[in-house]
Amino acid sequence: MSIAATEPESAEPILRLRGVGRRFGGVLAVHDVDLDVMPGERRALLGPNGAGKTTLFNVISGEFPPTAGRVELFGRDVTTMPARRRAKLGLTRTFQTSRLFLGLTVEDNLYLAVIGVRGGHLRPVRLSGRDGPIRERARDLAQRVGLERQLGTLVGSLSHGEQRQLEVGMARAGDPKIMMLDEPAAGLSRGERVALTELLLGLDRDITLILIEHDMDVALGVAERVTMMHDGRVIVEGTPAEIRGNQLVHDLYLGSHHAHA
Amino acid sequence: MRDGSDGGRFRLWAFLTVLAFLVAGIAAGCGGDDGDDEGGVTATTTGTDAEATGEPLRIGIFSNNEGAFAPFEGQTWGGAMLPLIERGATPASDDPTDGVENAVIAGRPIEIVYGGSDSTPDSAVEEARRLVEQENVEILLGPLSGSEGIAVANYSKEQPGVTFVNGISGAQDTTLKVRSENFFRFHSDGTQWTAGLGDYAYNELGWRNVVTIGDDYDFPYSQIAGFVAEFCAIGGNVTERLWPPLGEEDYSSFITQIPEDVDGFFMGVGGTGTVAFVNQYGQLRGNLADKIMGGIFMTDPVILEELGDQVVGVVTAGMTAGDSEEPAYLEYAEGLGNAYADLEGTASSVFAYGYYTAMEAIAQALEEVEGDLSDDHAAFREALANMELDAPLGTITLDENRQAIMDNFLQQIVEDQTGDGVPDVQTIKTIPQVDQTFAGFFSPETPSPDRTNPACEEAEPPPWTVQGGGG
Amino acid sequence: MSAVPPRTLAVRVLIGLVLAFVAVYVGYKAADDPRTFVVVGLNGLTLAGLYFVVASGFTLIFGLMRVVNMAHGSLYMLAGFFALELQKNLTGGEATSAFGTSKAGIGDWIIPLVVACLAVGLIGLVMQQVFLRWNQGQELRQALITIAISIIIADQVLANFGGVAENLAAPSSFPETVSLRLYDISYPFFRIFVLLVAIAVGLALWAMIKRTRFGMIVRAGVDDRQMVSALGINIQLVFASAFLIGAFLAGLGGVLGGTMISVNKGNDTTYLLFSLIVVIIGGMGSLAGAAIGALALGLVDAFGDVYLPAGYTNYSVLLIFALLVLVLAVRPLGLFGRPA
Amino acid sequence: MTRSPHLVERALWWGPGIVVVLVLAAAPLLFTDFYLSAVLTKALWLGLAAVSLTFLAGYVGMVSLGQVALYGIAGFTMANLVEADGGSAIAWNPWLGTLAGILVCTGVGLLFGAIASRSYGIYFLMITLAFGVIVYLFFAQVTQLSGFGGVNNVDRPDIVSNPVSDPANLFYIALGTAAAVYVLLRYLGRTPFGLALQGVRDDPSRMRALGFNVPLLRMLAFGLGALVAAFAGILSVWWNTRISPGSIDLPRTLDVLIIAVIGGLYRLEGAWVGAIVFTVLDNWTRGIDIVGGRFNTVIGVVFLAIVLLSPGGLMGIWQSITDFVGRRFAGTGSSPPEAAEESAHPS
Repeated sequence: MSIAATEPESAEPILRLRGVGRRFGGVLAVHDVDLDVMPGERRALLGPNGAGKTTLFNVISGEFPPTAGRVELFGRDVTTMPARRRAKLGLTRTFQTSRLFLGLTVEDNLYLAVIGVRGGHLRPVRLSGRDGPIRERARDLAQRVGLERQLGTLVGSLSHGEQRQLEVGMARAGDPKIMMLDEPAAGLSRGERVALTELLLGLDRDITLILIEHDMDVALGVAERVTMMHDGRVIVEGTPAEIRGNQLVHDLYLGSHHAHA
Repeated sequence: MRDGSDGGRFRLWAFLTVLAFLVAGIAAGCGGDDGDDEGGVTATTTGTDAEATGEPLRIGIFSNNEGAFAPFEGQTWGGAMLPLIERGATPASDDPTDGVENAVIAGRPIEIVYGGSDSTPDSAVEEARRLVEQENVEILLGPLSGSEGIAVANYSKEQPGVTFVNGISGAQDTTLKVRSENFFRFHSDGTQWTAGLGDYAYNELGWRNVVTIGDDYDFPYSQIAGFVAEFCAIGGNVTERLWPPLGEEDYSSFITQIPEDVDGFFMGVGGTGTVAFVNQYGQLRGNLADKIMGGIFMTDPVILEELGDQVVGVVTAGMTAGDSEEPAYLEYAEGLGNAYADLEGTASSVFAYGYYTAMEAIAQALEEVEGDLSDDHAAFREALANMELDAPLGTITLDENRQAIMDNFLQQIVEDQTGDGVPDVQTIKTIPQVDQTFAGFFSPETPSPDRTNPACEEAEPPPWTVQGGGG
Repeated sequence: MSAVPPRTLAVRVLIGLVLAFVAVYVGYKAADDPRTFVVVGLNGLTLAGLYFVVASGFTLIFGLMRVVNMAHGSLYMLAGFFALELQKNLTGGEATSAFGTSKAGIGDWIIPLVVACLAVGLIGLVMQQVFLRWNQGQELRQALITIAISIIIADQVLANFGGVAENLAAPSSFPETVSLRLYDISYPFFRIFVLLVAIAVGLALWAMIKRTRFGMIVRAGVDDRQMVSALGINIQLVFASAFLIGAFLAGLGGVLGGTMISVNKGNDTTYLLFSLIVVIIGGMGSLAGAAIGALALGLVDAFGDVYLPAGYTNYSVLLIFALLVLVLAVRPLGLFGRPA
Repeated sequence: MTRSPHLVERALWWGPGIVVVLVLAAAPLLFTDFYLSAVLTKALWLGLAAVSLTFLAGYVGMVSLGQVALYGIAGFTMANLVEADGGSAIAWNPWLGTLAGILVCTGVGLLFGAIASRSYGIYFLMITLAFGVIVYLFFAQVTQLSGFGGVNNVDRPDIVSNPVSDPANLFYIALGTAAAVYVLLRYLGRTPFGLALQGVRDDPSRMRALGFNVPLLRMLAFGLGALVAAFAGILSVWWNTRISPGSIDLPRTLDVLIIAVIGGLYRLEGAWVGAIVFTVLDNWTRGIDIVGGRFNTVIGVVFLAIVLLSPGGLMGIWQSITDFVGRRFAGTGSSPPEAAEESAHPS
């Protein structure tokens, strides 16, 4: 499972994009994006709606391939590698709206998340010897995200906040090296956001974190570096402080953000 | 989309309704098992007739109430009811499928049990099973279409206690190959219906090279087999056999394939495609009357009305002759029209005539045994097998496979003379007493008619051909 | 541009080879008997025209609303029977469809056409308003609802319209055939007429989709459904109109097909299947896809009946299956399909 | 404190189940031969065909209209390989023919699944419908395998006996097969494979992101559905003693869909509930002049009503009743909503 052997040295970026573009029909959703993320880094992607953040996420996670450019993970070219194989390499992600298995229980959701990386997907029999440790791990994950009392509850009947917690729990199931969160705080109450921020800050430093976030408090509170996108391009990259001070960002995003608030 | 409480209550009601349906259905199912006196649509046990003293006799009748042939259900039922009406029964309504009241044969009241299938063999056997095993009919009359007949004849072997009489299904195998002891067919099959056509094409029209075209299933196979056998036996040559797929409606590409230089072609397209085929041929190739010989459906009264003047001159053959002046036929035709106004003018339809001869044979055999089936139908079947049925269009006898031997009529479609706007049919020759083997050409050992069988080769000419010494 | 994965490349080469083989084979046959080639080609083209008219209504409804109208074929069949009954009433049963004997005036064909199309359009509209509108977004449920409706319609047609398969009579003022300069062919005029109507329908739909506000919304619907939902209350009117037009086109197809081929009880399933195949090949919701799909289906159908080796022409239906598999293997969403 | 409503709910849920099992076990004693064969045995194999659809719809979110075509492939394969009238003239041992039929059907299911499993939702529905109709046309056209008249008098293993004169054997075989399939599918739902399928049902792209091979899972699921359908196909041929293209035409395809939907697309039991309702209604309405006179209109209206009122079918309604009664007994109405079946709709 260890990726360390293929990592030349920690100075090399764990994720590298070069000239990445993605076209849908006549629309260029992402255009000529270069991005380097270092191991252990906390990176936030910012930008107004339609800036191409989620499309970029989808390209990185392998949901669909880019129409231009090149994606490297852990130093390997993964441009055309399918999503499930990237997941096995140690890349995990969440989705903008909760993408959970609503017809299954909390425990089964976590169970699936665990075997997703470990394999054995096609085993049509139950073996207590092999399922036991996986179930144990699932319950452990539930506890870590505060859902230990809802193990048997169907996910469809969880509250929104609990579903976001479960998202994070599932994202952590496979001991990922990179974790990509798409607006984890969307729709959460103030209290839930604080809890989420703490949960993210408490994550192991071995995990590289990339998040899309509209909520400035969460984004700038968690991230060490911020990449700002607009109209499918990267326009600014810097520390949270630099971003706060950047006039362009202010005009494009923060201004409107505050106008809304 | 969760329902509110109103929706919940609504659902509850819906459920209770369906539940009530179900309980009633199961009750009916169980009830139908043990009661001989239940389930018939047209109970006739009121016994107003003084002669009706015996136990009621249950006769099941089924035709097609779904599928491609469903439009002909009324004709089949009208034909089947007529022998009962001639014996004093009265129609229950102007819809033949409602059956008759006060039907009595040989002193026994008759109960008619309604059934219907959809032209697939599976549905025919399921319906036959229901009528025999649940409704306990003693005699079963049906089915309508070719593949159904083979399946029901096979099933009849499982039910030696019941006598089966075919409705109008015309596949050759039903009697020639299956040969079930208790399955009788009182009309000629699709092959017999073509007797005389090959002779006429070769000797009268001088055709030598002919193409056949027919829908790709067993009834057209049987028809074209008869034409090929006769035409080739006396020296003709069938250069190509075209088989548009079952259910094809656009025949244009097949018409395009008929070479322009053949002498003519035989059309065995089924009942549902005839009108479309003829019209499309007209558009692509112009007048067809001098190029075509038609199968049984071209002279069907309903179809002929649609085809109109463009088919005047076409020669066809079949087991009915709409222009017959025989008193027996006129009486039959008038009786049908009197009983059911909708069936006026359809007496020459094979659907009406086939079911009519079947029921008439049943009635005469029952009269001969005085309604007594208590010997496991032995005497009744003996009577059927040896019957010389004096039918409206000539005598019908059965061969050793219980298959009808009867006259066939070579006919030409001529211009309207009766003034109803529909072309008329003129019989140009009667081929007497055609049997299923075509004078020995077909036998239980010859391959079943299909796309390539029988092969086109010279052989002993059938007796009714010029070469065979006939007319 | 990213590189083409080798597997896809192999599939493309394979398909290229298959197409090349088909082209050479058909070319060889065409050189052998060019007259037959032209007639069969026209048969295929005119058939494709009919398929396009029917399938364009189907794909329009799907593109905007994601409703798979499984009763589309039933609407086609209903229109045929409505027009037939009306024509019989208008002409007092005089207008036999028979070749050379049509006594139908131009009105005896046009009036049934218009009435039947409107009636069927209305039925489609009622269907949408009564059953489908409340289940927007539940695609599967909507499909099931339309299946139930198609079962009921089929049974009621069987119960209420007796008789054998018939044709509608074309107006007697239409010529029966037209002479082509090529190879001295005289070809049925009405089939050419259907092709012209199909082209006109295609152009009209294209203009509507490109030029009108209605068309803009339809286009938006094909690309992004959420955007359509966000457009406000007017959208219900747009949905209703689309359903009306879609059903109307099914009806138009039914009357054209009823005149060109026949009005038949099996029409509902046949034309539902053809519509499905056309849009699966062409891509759901795409007008151009419907045109390409209809062409492919019509030509394969016509040429398969004639050009397969002797003894195998009965298997031409399997060619359609092969075509379907081929397209799906390369483009799961059809030639012009876009992800929903 | 909420134990009593649970008990009541369980009793309502399991009580009828136990009654059904007892009645079925003793069915040959309780019903006439005809009813046993034409209604119950038919319902058992039709239920198997429907459960292959219910399994795909409920566990994997694939609503397939190709199940009848698949059981036709199994039936035709077997009918052609054993002694019979019509079809190819091979006369294998009936068991061997049966095995071959099941294998061929599963193989075709896997192959077709490989193509169709890349499509979702209504696309999948349409593609399977096209597949179904084309399989029908194939058997209608390739007369070497069937001909329009089909294959008659298909040879059966001795154990099946004669389904007309001695229907009890086939009834128990069908019952045993149905029970085994039901138990195995229920069990499968809790295995890694079954859970993965349910994950695919709820969110395929999330499953990809978690590292699952979604097309492979869907293809295997379709193959498994084909296997279950193959049992139905074999049983239907034994029951009919014949098979013809008409056995797998579009009306039959819709029958199986109707059965699955009436019973409840998202519960396995629903397949047989729908099948028994269907066969009883069918048998009952035949020969009776019901209002309007037409079975298909009646069944179409019932189908429409179920789709509009209760997407969970009769099983969904039963669930609502047990919930309702359970809440009444609890006296509060505070019990949590049963979200399983509602939220499982893959729409």
